[in-house]
Amino acid sequence: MKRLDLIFSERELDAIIKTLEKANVPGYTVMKHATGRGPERVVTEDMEFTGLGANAHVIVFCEQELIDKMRDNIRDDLSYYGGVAYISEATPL
Amino acid sequence: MKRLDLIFSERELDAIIKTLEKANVPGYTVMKHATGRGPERVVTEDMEFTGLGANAHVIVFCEQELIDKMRDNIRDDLSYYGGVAYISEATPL
Amino acid sequence: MKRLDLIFSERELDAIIKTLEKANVPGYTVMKHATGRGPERVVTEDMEFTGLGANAHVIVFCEQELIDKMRDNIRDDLSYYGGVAYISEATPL
Amino acid sequence: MEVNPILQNVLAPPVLFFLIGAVSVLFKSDLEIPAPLPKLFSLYLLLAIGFKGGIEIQKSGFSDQVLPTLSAAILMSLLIPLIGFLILRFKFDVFNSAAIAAAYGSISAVTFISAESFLDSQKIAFDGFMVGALALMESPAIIVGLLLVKFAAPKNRPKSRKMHLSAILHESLLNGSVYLLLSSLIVGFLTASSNPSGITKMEPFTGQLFYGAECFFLLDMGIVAAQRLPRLKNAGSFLIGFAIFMPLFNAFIGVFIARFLSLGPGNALLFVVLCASASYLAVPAAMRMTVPEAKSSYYISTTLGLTFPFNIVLGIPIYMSLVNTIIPLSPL
Amino acid sequence: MEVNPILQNVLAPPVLFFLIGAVSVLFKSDLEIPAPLPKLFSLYLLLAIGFKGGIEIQKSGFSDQVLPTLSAAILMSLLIPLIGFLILRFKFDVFNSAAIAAAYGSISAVTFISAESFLDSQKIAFDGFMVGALALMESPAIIVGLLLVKFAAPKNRPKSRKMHLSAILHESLLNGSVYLLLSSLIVGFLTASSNPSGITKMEPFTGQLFYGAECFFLLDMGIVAAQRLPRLKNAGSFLIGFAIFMPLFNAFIGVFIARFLSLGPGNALLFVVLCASASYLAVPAAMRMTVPEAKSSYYISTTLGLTFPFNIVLGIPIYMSLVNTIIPLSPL
Amino acid sequence: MEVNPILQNVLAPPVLFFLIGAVSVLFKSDLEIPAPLPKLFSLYLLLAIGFKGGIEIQKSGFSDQVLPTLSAAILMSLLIPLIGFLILRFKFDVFNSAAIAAAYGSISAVTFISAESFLDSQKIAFDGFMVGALALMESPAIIVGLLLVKFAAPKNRPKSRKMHLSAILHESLLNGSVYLLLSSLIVGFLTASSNPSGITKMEPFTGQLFYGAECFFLLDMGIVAAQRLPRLKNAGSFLIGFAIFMPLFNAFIGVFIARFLSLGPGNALLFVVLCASASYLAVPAAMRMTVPEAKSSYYISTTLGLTFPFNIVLGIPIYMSLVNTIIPLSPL
Ligand SMILES: Nc1ncnc2c1ncn2[C@@H]1O[C@H](COP(=O)(O)O)[C@@H](O)[C@H]1O
Ligand SMILES: Nc1ncnc2c1ncn2[C@@H]1O[C@H](COP(=O)(O)O)[C@@H](O)[C@H]1O
Ligand SMILES: Nc1ncnc2c1ncn2[C@@H]1O[C@H](COP(=O)(O)O)[C@@H](O)[C@H]1O
Ligand code: NA
Ligand code: NA
Ligand code: NA
Repeated sequence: MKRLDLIFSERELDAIIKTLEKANVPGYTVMKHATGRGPERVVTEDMEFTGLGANAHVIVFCEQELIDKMRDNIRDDLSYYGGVAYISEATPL
Repeated sequence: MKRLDLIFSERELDAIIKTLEKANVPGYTVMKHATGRGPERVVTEDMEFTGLGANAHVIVFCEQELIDKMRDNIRDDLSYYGGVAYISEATPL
Repeated sequence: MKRLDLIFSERELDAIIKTLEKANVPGYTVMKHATGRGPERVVTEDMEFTGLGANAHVIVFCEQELIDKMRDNIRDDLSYYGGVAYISEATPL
Repeated sequence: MEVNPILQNVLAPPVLFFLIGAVSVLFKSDLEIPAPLPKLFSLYLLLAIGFKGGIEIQKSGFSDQVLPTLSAAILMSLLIPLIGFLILRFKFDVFNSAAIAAAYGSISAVTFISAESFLDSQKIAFDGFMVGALALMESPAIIVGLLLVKFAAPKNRPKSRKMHLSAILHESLLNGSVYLLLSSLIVGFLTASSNPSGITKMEPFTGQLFYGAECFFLLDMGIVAAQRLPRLKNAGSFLIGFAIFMPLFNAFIGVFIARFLSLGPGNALLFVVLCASASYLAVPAAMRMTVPEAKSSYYISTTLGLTFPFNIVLGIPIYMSLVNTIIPLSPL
Repeated sequence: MEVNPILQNVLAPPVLFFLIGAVSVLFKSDLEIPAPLPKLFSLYLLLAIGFKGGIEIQKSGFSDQVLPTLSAAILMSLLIPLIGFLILRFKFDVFNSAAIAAAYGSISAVTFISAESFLDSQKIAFDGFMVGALALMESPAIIVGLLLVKFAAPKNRPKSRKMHLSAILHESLLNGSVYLLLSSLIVGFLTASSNPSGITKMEPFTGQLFYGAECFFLLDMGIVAAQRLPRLKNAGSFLIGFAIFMPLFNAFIGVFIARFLSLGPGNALLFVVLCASASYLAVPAAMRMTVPEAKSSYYISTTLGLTFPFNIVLGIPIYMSLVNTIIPLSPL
Repeated sequence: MEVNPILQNVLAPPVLFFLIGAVSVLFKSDLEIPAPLPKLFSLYLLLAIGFKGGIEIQKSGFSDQVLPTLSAAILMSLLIPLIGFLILRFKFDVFNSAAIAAAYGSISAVTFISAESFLDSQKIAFDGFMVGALALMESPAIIVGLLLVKFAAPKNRPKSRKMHLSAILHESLLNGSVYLLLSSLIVGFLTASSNPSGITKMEPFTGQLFYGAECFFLLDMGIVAAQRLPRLKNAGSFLIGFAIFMPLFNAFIGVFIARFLSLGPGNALLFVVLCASASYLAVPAAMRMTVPEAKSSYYISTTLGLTFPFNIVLGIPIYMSLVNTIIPLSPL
């Protein structure tokens, strides 16, 4: 099993979830209110009241093949608005 | 060292922490307000005001043997209410 | 690529971010409001109103060499106030 | 039934804000009231309802009507889950039937408030002790629901899930929202009886602010309800029908009991609304903990996505017409 | 221009709390208003402004001045982004220029409120329908900004980013803060026309509480603005100059239009403030979604870090002097 | 000492809500006020106390009693930590002793508010300038605590932890809650002196709402205190004894100073309560940053889990009796 970590602006959450659902992932977890900084040195804060909002951190545990299936779509989503995606190994308990 | 990721309904948090404490883990971290969807396609939201609440994401860094010790209890906890548990490798800095 | 997980008191966030920036990490993500317990068995809660506050969970995806560069500074930061740091493998999507 | 009262109901700020919230979802606006702000308003409303109710009960004392009304309220909250369970069993297993039925036996405090606002705007009097009925109707339905599970569940239910009476009582009486309402009621009662100046000092918070906070909360409820509604599709038409039929059915029984109790039109409407409303706070929270076999999307989507909006927008004026029609009839 | 009105403005609670917030950042105090509490106050303020504005518009009806003023308001919110765009293009690409220009064409509701508070403290009358101008000036600038991107963007913009008119309208009219303000205005209007008792019941929430909530929100705005200010350094002196020059320039045009419309000094100040203020809610949110090429730090740091504090602290009394100087001149 | 005032104190809404919160933990109810809502109320209370205090001080001016009282307040906040430190050193190391002692030298604003509410309900007058004493007593104890660490800490303390005077002043004066209280006091003062209409406009927010918000916050404090109480077991009976003995001891010194200053019963009670109360906001936050060697569970569990509830429920009426007994005695 793999673990996929996606971090991107909260406002793109719907698009990413649509991508995940289309690939039929077994599940996913969303943590909102993440803040941070990316390679373009833009600091994202939790300024929800401005409508800008913070980042979302999405974790997906799934098989490699699913990740291969989603790769292009996720890269597309992230290339549009920015964000990062990393894969690591994970074993079910 | 191992890293154990547990994701489950916030309302089960006390039971899980009891399991962790019983196994004498060196520590744990809890992140509340996680939302998500599991294999049964039930979407968990952060509807705290209804008392349903969201998911908790618990991270434990510990030795493999501790995980082996807790495995059955955690599986029990999660089988009752649902949730996921994954193990990965981690090295202390 | 590596993934570095740092968990420590929110009040030390500025110091840790300074350390990260000095090492020129490509980016980082901060999740606040984490709670937990460490080896000294002190339970950290989200008692923001007391000014004590909760923990922050910082994730950094970066190269091993950067981690080597930051190691001493991060250990210093964490030895002062407590907290944990773990490294694991991660592959960009 | 005239259309006027429905329009009048819809044109009051609380209902308008509810509709605004619902429409924002329809139009895909990104209007959002992020957690835990809705919790602030729900805690506030429970505290304020309880506090003001306690004062009213202390003031009015236990008149002739109080005891029979409260008894009838408890009776209804025991009866409705049983009826609901029988109906739901045609389609659902024991777990889902019990959980949904319990929700309909219990009450929605915000629906109750909305009915009070409606009566206010119609200048129809009602008594403060009806808040006592509200408080007393929350828990019994949970107990019935859990007992139904305890006795009707398949024998192979895992041992860990066998419920003890103590757990049932705990879930029904110490659930956060039940506890806050009940204990605020006691605080109100004690304040009124031994510290009347405390009432004046609380008034701006629990009294004057109430209507606005209700509007704000209903704005969020509109968003939440409209997000929930589409999920009902998966639940099937039986459950959709149930979510409309059951409140009407309960209202119908309720109005005859109200007549039997000789309640005035204001109290009668509140009694009917208590019967017709369904819980989306206490019951779901309790069921999530004790009956994980039941699908939370069923009991939440019906109560929050359909029954609640129905009651708020159409139900209350319909029940008022019902009350105005049935109550004045020659005595039973 | 006397210094008195500036000092008077600065010594009012809202501005003092704003300064307290800013100074706390300067002194590295750990004073913080954690998310989502600022959102609570921003939602509340929009709801209350809209609601009260709707009531006022219903009460005052559509007098002679209303239509010309509202038309002029819309005109300004179409014109300012175009002017701003031309200026900004000297230094920035199409994306950044359009996004920043749109922010200056739109408005800041809190600046508007502060101007109302200033008028109150100076006992200068103004009309409720000016809230209509506020509501109407939010969206057009977004539309202009997005059209500028649509037509002026380099031809090699990726296909996925080609904007459709429907998306443009969606972002400009259904953005959370625009939607809440507009719909609360409608609720206020409907309440005033068909349910006047609702006004009295809302008054403690939307009326009495307003000033204090404004102070609390400005405390946070002070913190946020002061955190943003240093980032302007990276933006360069051109943008810093723009963030001060543009509101003054817009105010100058605005005051002549106000004179042409024969607005009284109160309405004139509000009109000028609408022209001079820049959006840090609706526009950034819309631009973040539709023009990701623009640096959010540019349009947020200028509006929030510089233009907003400038308007709150110095701008409003300066514009008042401008109004007092220009308006009474012999007719154009 | 009669039992009446204790009962009367307990039967006031703020104390009742505190008890409700505590009992909910005892009964394992899942009632919860999720973060950051408690922060909203604590920020609000500090802002409102400060603002109203500033107005009162401006109104009353600096009468004969003001300066001696404020000086005595500062003196006590310097003295108490020293006494506390000496006592605590019997059992604890320098770090823990200094941190706990500093907490008892500083004050708890909510205890102060509760004493004011108690005086109100007893119709005993007190002066607005006592808020000045509250504000002035927050910081000195932090300074004393940190100086104790600086000079008494083992010589092998790592270099990085050597404290500079500037850091000590920063932590004591710019801590979020200290800063907000002090600066709101200044805002209140300035508003009263140069913009009196601002007072009226703030009144619904900072005045009318206050009592209810206090109740809501105390509900949460009850929950938090009751969650903390069991952890005291690990701290040992010495610390448990200290958490009750120290406020009584401080109250005793305080009442004699109040008598020496010829304070009226209202001001005397407030003075005594300031001496007897312990900080769970500013001091813990400062100690956490600067003395990480001290166990936060010690200084938080004692102040929040024991001393705070003791003062709120029993302490205030006990101190009132003390004041009523000692103050009227023949002059010293
Ligand atoms: N190297 C990284 N490690 C951890 N988080 C990152 C990294 N790079 C970017 N992020 C996160 O992704 C968000 C969006 O990144 P970007 O679009 O590059 O600004 C940032 O705000 C961070 O929260
Ligand atoms: N494959 C997965 N990857 C990430 N999170 C998951 C996954 N499956 C379940 N979860 C999380 O676990 C929670 C409970 O899952 P369940 O009990 O299966 O509904 C979900 O709401 C998700 O937050
Ligand atoms: N073994 C662990 N696994 C996960 N989180 C930990 C672990 N140890 C410590 N932590 C986290 O680090 C925080 C600070 O730890 P400490 O300074 O040891 O009290 C704790 O509150 C936990 O959130
Ligand atoms: Na019911
Ligand atoms: Na403008
Ligand atoms: Na003290």
